[in-house]
Amino acid sequence: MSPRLRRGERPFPPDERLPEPPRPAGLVLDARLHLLDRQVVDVRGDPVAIVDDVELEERDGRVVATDLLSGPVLATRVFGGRPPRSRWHRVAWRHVTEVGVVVRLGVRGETLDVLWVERWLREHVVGRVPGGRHDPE
Amino acid sequence: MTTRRSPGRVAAALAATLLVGLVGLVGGCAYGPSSADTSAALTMTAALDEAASAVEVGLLVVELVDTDRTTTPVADGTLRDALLEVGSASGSLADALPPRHLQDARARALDAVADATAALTDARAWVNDLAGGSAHDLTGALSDAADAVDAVTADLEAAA
Amino acid sequence: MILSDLLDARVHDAAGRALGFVVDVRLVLDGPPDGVLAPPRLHGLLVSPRTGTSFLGYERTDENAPAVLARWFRRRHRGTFLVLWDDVAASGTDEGPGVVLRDGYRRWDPALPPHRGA
Amino acid sequence: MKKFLAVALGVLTAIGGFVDIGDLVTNAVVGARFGMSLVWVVVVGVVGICLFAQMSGRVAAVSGRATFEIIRERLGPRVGGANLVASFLVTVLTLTAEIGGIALALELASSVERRLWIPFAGLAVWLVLWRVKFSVLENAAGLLGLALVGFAVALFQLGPDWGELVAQATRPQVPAGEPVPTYWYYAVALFGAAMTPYEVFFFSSGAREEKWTAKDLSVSRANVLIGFPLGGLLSVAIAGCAAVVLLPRGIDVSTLSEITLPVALAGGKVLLALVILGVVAATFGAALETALSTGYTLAQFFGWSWGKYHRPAQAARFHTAMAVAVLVGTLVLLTNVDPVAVTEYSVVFSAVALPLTYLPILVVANDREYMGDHVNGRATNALGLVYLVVILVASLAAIPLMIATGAGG
Repeated sequence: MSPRLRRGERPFPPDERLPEPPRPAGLVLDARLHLLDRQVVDVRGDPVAIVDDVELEERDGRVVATDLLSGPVLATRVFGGRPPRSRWHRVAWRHVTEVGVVVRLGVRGETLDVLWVERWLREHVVGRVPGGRHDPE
Repeated sequence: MTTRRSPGRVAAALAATLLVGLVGLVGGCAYGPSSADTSAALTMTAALDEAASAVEVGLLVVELVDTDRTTTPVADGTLRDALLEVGSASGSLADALPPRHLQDARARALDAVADATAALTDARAWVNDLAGGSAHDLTGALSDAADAVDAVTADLEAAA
Repeated sequence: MILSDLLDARVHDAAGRALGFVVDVRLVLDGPPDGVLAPPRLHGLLVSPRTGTSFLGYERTDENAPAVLARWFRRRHRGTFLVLWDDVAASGTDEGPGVVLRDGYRRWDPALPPHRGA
Repeated sequence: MKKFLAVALGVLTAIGGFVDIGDLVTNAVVGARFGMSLVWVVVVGVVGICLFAQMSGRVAAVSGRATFEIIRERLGPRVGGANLVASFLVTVLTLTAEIGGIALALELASSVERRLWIPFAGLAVWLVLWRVKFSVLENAAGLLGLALVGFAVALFQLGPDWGELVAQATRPQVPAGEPVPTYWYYAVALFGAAMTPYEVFFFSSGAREEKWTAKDLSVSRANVLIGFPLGGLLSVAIAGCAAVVLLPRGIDVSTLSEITLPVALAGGKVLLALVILGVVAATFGAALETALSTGYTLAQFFGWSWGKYHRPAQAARFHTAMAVAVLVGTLVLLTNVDPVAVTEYSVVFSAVALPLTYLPILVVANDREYMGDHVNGRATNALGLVYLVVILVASLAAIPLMIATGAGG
């Protein structure tokens, strides 16, 4: 069971009709519903990472998302806690070109540091086994 | 103010589980002194069933080889599997600790399974062309072993 | 700050009354573009009396099928409301106080605007 | 014409690919113990896998999202991660069983001991994953697996009392001498054998491998709706052979060699050789599918680059994961565990792990953001909900039944 308020402690009647909020001018995203845990693909459509978390920052009195995070932050979303800032792998929001069923980037994944494990395995293991760099037949 | 699952409920669930477990244990013992007999008899009949199944496999393989319907590797592999089964049956029989009045039945069960093992090894030698004899003789030996196994099984079921 | 600092955090009003948990964070892409898209601005928090199972999305969209599932998940999230970020007085990052709303905050209907624009 | 060929090829590979070591062993065990009285479970399982594969294939073709991407996105990292652990373990267990099945079948074909075949089988599986194109791999394994039709031929040649078999199947009863929980335990096992999670991971990821779009939906639907039921008939034939030959003799199936006895009796050496070839092909094909599925699930959960359409170096983590899974399966078998026993556990745990994979697909198949006009119809949703209940019940009952019956004892 996930945490919840007990029935008697709920401050408001559950079936109350609430007013419609002021309609904002731009695209509306609910982070969990539309952004978190979605696949990030690069400009060619190759998978880069999953949006494991999002970094927010205060700018001119507004709080905005600056980077998508991936890697060790996943473990802390599962088990709780918070990884040290030095271990966040970031993809800057300015690379994002589209948020739909996937999050699309305008750059090649190769240029991003989130892919270091993939690159390491390619250089040191998979690429060295005969046939590793050939198309399947 | 918030509950992760109130301790009261956890305790209740634990208590319920324990209770069910206890009832199961007591229920299991409710047969009284005869329960040990029953369990030994059950172990032994299960082992005899396994041996009976293996002997039937042997009979079928001999028939298939005799009518040239199977290959030597398949026949050999099948008999080896059957031999593993009688081996395991004999192990379970030896391992059981039946009460006094079932000791005689256990001895006969071990004999029957030993006969089955011998008949199956003969069949395997014959299949691999390492022994003479006819399919008829082998079938006879296997059938006798099957009868012996069945007889002990019937006795055990009557006694239990 | 990262999103998971906010998600699942406890929400209280200024008087210390527990209101529920942050089940989602509403972002709006308005303002000047950063690259191709505007950076998502933190618009508000969705607060529900219970956490978890907010993932299926039924509670805030007009998806209705299969009806039995949609009804069940909606029922579980009755009482969810939206508060705007301007109404948030403090958001502690650690176990501390969680999110505290300012006096006179307003609760809004949590449904997403029907057309998400593009 | 081209479309007809595509459907024909797809149907044939679906039939040949349907039966794996799980179906083979479970159906033979059940046939030898319960006759045809559990055939209804195969029917329930086949309808279920048709529904599930069809939905996941449609989601993959229309939205481009394979099953585990959907699971991660809808269930989040915690529940999705728990599902990943469960599904991954079950798939590795199934992979182990399939590699064992290859070794057992080769042992029968050659009389070289199976322990010597195990490393060879593992290596062959890895080599094919490493070098062979997806379409070749899928079609070759499926077509060779068709040799299992030998079981159906055998059943006809045995000339059973069809009326009796049909009566057993249509008026199912728990046979005398078999405890009721054992009957239900094997019902769950058969259901798990027909509806293994890896089939869905493979099917939906395969749609991406072959770059399906909404235009391919009719072909894929035909493959599933014709191929899987025919594959199910093959399963029933395996149970039928066991029911006709092994049940009356009191033979309990615990080895692969016993499963082939009815075939030899009915069709002699030629049919026997054909069926052994079919077993090798079917288990080999399923070993490839399960190994790929281990890679698919991990890669899709963590957002790695995946797929056989890449060179291995372009999907380095995906290929590393598969190689490790094959290695683990091979090493487990080398400890001398009985592959048939591994199979029996793998099908039951498949049933346990299914609900968390099924629910997100059912939900997303109704989401217009993903599916546009291709959302589920009313009939599909009605059936989908019925199966949600069936899958939940089977999953919850599996472990208690396993304990109560001593795994079928």
